[in-house]
Amino acid sequence: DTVLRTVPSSDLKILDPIWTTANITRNHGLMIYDTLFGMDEKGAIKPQMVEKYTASPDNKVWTFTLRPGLKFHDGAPVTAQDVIASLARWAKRDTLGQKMYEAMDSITAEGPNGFRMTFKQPFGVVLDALGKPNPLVPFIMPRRVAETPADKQIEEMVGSGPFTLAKADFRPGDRVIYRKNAAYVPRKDSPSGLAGGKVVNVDRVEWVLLRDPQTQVNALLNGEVDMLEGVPASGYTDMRTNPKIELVDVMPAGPFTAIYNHKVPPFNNPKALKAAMLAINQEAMLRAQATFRDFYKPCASIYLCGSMYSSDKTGFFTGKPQFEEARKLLKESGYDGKPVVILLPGDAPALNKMPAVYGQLLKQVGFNVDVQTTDWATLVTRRTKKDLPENGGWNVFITFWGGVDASNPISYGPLTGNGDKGFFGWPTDPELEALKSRFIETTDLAQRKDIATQIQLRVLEGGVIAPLGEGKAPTAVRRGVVSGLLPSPAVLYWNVRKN
Amino acid sequence: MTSISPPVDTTTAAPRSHRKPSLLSRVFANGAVRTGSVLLCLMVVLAVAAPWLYTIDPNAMDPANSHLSPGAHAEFTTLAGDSFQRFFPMGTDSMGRDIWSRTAYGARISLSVGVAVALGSIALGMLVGMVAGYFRRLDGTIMRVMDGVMAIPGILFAIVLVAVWRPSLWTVILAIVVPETPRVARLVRSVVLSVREEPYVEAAIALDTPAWKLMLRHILPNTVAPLIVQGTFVCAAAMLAEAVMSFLGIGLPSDVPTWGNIMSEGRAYFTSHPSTVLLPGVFLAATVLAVNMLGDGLRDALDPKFNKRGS
Amino acid sequence: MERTSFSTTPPAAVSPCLVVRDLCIDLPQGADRPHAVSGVSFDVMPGQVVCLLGESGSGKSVIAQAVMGLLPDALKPSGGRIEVLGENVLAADAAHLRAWRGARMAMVFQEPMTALNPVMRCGAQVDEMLAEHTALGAAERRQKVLAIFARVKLPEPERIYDAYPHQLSGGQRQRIVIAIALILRPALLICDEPTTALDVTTQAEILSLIREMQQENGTAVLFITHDFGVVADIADHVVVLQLGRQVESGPKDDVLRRPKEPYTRMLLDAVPRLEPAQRPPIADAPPLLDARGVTKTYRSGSWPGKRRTVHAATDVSLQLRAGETVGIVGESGSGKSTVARCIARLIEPTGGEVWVPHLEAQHAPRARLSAFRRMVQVVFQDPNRSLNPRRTVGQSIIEGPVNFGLSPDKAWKRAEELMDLVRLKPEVLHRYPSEFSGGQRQRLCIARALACEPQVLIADEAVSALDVSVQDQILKLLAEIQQRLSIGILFITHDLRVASQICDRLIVMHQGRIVEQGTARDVLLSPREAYTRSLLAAAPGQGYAFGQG
Amino acid sequence: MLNFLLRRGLATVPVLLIVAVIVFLLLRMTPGDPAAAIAGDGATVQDIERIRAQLGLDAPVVSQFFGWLGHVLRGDLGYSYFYKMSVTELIGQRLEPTLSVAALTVVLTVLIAVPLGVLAASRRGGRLDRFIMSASVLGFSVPVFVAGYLMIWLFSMQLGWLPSQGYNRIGEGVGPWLRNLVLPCVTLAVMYAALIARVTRAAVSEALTEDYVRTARAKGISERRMLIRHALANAAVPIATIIGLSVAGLIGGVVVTETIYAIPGLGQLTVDAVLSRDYPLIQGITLFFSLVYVVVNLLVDLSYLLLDPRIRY
Ligand SMILES: Nc1ncnc2c1ncn2[C@@H]1O[C@H](COP(=O)(O)OP(=O)(O)OP(=O)(O)O)[C@@H](O)[C@H]1O
Ligand SMILES: Nc1ncnc2c1ncn2[C@@H]1O[C@H](COP(=O)(O)OP(=O)(O)OP(=O)(O)O)[C@@H](O)[C@H]1O
Ligand SMILES: [Mg+2]
Ligand SMILES: [Mg+2]
Ligand code: NI
Repeated sequence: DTVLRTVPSSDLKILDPIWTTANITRNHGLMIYDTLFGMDEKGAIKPQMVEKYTASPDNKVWTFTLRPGLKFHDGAPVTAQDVIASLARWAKRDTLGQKMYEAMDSITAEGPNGFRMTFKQPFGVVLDALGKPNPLVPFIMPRRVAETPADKQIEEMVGSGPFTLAKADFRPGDRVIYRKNAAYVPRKDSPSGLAGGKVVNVDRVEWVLLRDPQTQVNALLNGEVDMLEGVPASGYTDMRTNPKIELVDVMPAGPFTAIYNHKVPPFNNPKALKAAMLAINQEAMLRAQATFRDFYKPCASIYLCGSMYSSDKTGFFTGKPQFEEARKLLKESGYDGKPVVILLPGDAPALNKMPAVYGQLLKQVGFNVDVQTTDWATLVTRRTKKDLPENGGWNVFITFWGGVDASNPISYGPLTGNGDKGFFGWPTDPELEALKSRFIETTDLAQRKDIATQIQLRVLEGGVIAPLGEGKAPTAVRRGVVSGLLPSPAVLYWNVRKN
Repeated sequence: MTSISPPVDTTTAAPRSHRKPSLLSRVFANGAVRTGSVLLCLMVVLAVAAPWLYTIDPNAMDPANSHLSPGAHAEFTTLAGDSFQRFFPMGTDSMGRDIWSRTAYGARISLSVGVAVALGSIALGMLVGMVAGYFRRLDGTIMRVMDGVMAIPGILFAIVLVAVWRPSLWTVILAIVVPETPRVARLVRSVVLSVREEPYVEAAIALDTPAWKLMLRHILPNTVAPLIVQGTFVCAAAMLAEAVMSFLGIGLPSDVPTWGNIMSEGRAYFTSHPSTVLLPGVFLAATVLAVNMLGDGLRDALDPKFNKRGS
Repeated sequence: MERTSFSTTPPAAVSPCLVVRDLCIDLPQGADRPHAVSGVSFDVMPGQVVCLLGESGSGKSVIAQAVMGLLPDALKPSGGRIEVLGENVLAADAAHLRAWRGARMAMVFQEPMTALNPVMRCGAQVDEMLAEHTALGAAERRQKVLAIFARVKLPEPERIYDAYPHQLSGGQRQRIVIAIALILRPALLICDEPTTALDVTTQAEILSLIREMQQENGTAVLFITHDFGVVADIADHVVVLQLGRQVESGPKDDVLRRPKEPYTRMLLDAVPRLEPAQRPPIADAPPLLDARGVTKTYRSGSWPGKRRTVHAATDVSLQLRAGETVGIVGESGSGKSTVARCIARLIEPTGGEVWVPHLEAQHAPRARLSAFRRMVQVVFQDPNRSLNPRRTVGQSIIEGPVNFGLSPDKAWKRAEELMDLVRLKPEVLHRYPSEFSGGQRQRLCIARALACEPQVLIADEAVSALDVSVQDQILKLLAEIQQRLSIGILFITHDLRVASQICDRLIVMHQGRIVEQGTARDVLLSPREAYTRSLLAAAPGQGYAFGQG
Repeated sequence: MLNFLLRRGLATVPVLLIVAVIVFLLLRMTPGDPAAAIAGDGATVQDIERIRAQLGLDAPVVSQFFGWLGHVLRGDLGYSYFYKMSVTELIGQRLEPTLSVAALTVVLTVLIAVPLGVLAASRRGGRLDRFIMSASVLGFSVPVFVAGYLMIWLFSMQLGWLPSQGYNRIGEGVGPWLRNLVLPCVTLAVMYAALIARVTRAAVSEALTEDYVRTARAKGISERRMLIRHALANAAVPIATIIGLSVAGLIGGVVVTETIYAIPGLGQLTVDAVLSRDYPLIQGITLFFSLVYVVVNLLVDLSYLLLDPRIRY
């Protein structure tokens, strides 16, 4: 038996991939479930469970045929009914899915292997929805499982994916053991990202949870585990020089962003907000958080630098400190000296340094700063509160966003201008929302790019988010032992070999 | 037989009790006490004189100069843009802060945490223990509650309290005080129960001494010696507990330098930069050691059991 | 009655079993005197009992320990010689000493309650001696142990072999200790106050047992006691010590009847007589205090533990008049202290009441307890623990008067006057209890009680812990105070000699009940109850006329 | 005896109830709610509200408490919010590692600490005593994570003798089980041995001042026998007490060691549960810990029966 032992980025707690947006649950879904479509290395959506599909010229009618011979882990064949039930459940939760189902007229089975979607209005992003790599991914489950109400967690772990998970193999907080699904028939084409043939080359994949970064490094160096999904910045020195270790660039980088609360002083005042953004020193903040140059890259664009829509037109925002200007603006804003509360998630090693540095920077500008350490669970609750900071609210928090999502204005969660309905911080900017609508409607790439740049300028001008630069964690494997990792938004375990 | 004044009599007192050396000199005769207090004094000096001991602002950072080794010279540029040459006796941490300055200022916090927890848990435990020991009717109830508190793992308390209020010095102190209190309460209660049976307490009752005076004058002073000893142990334990809380990410925010903080900051770099953990660790261990030695020594010196004559 | 069946002058051919010559043992730096003992010389012949006599702290135990080679580290022998069977103990190494201990010389200690290992069975504790010093097999050893148990008159040796010490009475435990000491038939037996903690009746039995065993084996005995009665009963030879120096030594009758030294004479004079003293009759006034049917049942153990009840006092009635001294005697655990506490209202009796005629009418019920406290004061047994060690004696003494409303200044004045009464200097009020001797502390306790100007004084074993000479002073002091202030005294003691000297009336208690009461003369000279008679019969040194040659 | 057990059993009820109330209240005072944590990073306020309602967190605290208590009385500790597993099952999964660590540590500790404590007591004030005591003070002056890292660095990374992390179930063989336990247990033993050695020393030196030891000396028995059969036997009660406390502590409070050595024990489960606000799990674990505490105390009390014949219940 070849057993691949790998350290996941966090603890897998919830097994229902429709129930939570947690990345780790998505990764779990990718192990045991299959998807209709998959996104390849280049970002193109390719069929996966689907053998062939057609779209009417007006994009109103879509038909799909499943590959023959698809089987769930319990041996039952995958039918159109299973697909319809799974998509229905997914669409209740996923935003894009909701949009799709709103536009949809019907979805019907055509024989055991085919199904058809008809839309009330043209809907161009069907494939983007069905081949979505990021949570929530439309995984295909057996009908009986998919009929679980969307607000209840599923109980049964039966999919049709390349790995299986037995109940006893799920030991939360310790390890999760996936076994090769011998009955899985991969596509014939070569693998690329989430698309192509998912050929499993190991008998077992064990996700071994190691919380302590030092422990992770030790375990890998000692050969007790075969790979780390993400190398902690702290272990980089040890890894880079060690001949036994190979660092592979698998996952794309993602941006760090500062989110301001537009509801309460001082950041309900545009001048104070601008002052705060001018205090940002991306280099210093990134360096403190990620330590090594290879792990981070300053980037003033709100989109991932180098991605399709990124642009260097960033207006006043440069990512470098402009203290003079900031001080002036702060004075003009009539800031009353009340402490600015920055939330720092003490138990999240990937995010726990930036807020401290940002606090120091804001002090330079003249803000009175209160960096409050909380645990992550408190932070995610607290950020939903619109109260004044002294009543349990907040002013600033810093978050990290997946690179794929952050590459276009629609999937980038925090880019909202619809006030209370929008992302935490609740900025109000109808213009921004209008631009976003135009972006969806437009199909011309050049125009889209232009709109994206306009969005970027609006976002920066209005302080919807402040880009703090990007960071990433390479994956580390034992050199000569593990090979075949596929670049993708998530670490994938098919195609991986262990000698 | 007629006179009632035999020779030894109306002389001044104390013809026999070999003049006991004063308590203080007795205590200081103990080697552990001496070593402990000297070491502790050094730490107190470090804490008080931190600003004058070649330190810079413990929060001043230059991420470009992160992880300098101990003894490095570097050009340090603060976030404000000022730059200066500096020698870093203990190197810098992952955010480019001077570890020596943080350690020196950290002494203030760590020592305060230790002392405050010791005082707090003793004050609280004393109150509870006295009430339980003296008012027998409340005893059962109070001690059951104390049992309950003891039965809850301290770490749970710590996390929950820190989450309820945010991590500040006072929360951290309270989070360590609460689990320590029942132990102190038990100690005090047992002393009260045994002292209550002392003839001099009975005599005081016979003299119609009111309850509060009885407590204050006759019972309370007896708890002092064991409590001092207990206090030193609590103090030492508190400094370690603070470090562990920092380790779990629920300690004081990192802009409040404490030894625990500094070490947990550096722990992820233990193999590559062990000094970031070990150097502050030496300070912590030395202080805890000093306090423990003081406690041990005091116990030996204050315990009447070992001062009584051998036979 | 003398027991001198044994020859006091052994034949010269027999060499002494123990020789002590010019023994000098240093005290550590800072002690009140340089030597624990100095210049002590005596011999103990086989079959002879030599008594070491002296006040507390005079060095008796130190000598015993030195002979056993068990001196604490703080004490260093600096001169002289100790020879046991011709070998020098002071020069011997640890291995030799260990081999000699138990086999050649053995020791019986004062406290039978604590001298035995509480977690080891009695049989095993004796067996240890055989296992360590002989090569006998297990069965043989057991036989021997059972035999010695029978010899020391332990009932049911088989049962006791498997019993733990706490399952035995004090007397039985002391028999076990004696069995341990004698099972290897050592040449020398050292007894350090072996009976002080025991009842008179048990004491008498143990003393005769020691005597018997000694005669049987021809053992040499070094016997330490401060009780002159015991000396009179058991000694052949007496050595008198004072502050570590040997004052006088010689055959018992020479020393006890015709002492040469004034110190010895002073001690002898202080020994109370067993015959009741003549006391002036008490006026037939209404009682100050009238206890009626006082009953006390202790309930100990709280839920969820097991409850136990002890009937410590049952239906005890007594009266006390002004100027009168009523004694309560009885063996340990008979309920004397319980009665005292009930009467002083330090504990609430379970039944009965304490009637104080003139308080009932005067005060509102709430103020009554306070008035009662003022009227009734207690002096406790243990002078060392009766004063708060952390307060100056002055503070302790004025506490009562201040509680009763006197200003601290006035209270202090009164305390100074009282110092005169108890024959201490007023300056001592500023000192701490640790700076006083036991006798002085007891006087301070009396002063504290008197400071409240009580009409009733309850003295619970107030002199039991003291040396005869000091005891004598305190008793005289009490008598004098009673005469001056005409207070009623309830005097609790287990010592019949003391009781006979100061009591007008005597109450004998046994197992929580009064078995007999009457005037001291009646009870002591013509006891009606069998229990009283056995108590009297057991008193040591009866009929020995101390200091009257 | 049976009677005693019965009464002790009853006496635990109030303790457990107090614990339940304290923890319940503490949790409900805590900001951060499980719904937000469950919903994940990209969730909206509406999502969170929906999950809250589903978990019944919008009901009044009192009714939540009695609802939960009712279930507990029926032996049902409820389901974890996150794992979709029953709390009992989750605790069950973690029990073996935790008990293994606790058991091995205690055995190790007692084997080291008691002899050292006795030795120190017998040389009280001497050089050996001072050395042992200083070493033991040092033992608990070092934060446990530092000790752990040093141990791993030396024995695992440099010498390669032992694995640096992980846990093998005992079902996979005693050898592998033991290999993984050695380092964590030694790390913990350093601290607990220090504690127990000190208590042993204090108890034995106190016993050495007792009269029965003097009697034993006068018997001329060997030093060893005196120390063990007389002094140590009488010091057993406080030593048993501290061992009991250590066991309770080892079962509930070795989070740091578990983190460093990646042992899937109860301490980790506790921290995870608290950090994610998994209320039923936290409540279940606390109740379990209190039960352990009470049972350990009971066992300690029962051990007194063996150690000291004077004690009768
Ligand atoms: N271990 C010791 N350390 C210091 N001094 C001691 C020690 N043991 C005894 N002494 C001192 O030696 C002197 C003699 O003490 P010892 O115990 O022999 O008196 P004793 O005659 O037996 O008195 P008692 O009747 O009270 O037993 C006293 O002054 C005492 O304080
Ligand atoms: N507080 C208490 N709780 C339970 N039992 C007690 C208590 N005090 C005394 N006793 C018991 O009551 C009985 C009488 O005790 P008490 O102290 O009155 O005797 P005593 O005659 O004064 O004895 P001694 O001469 O030893 O002082 C004894 O059996 C004792 O064990
Ligand atoms: Mg003596
Ligand atoms: Mg008594
Ligand atoms: Ni006597």
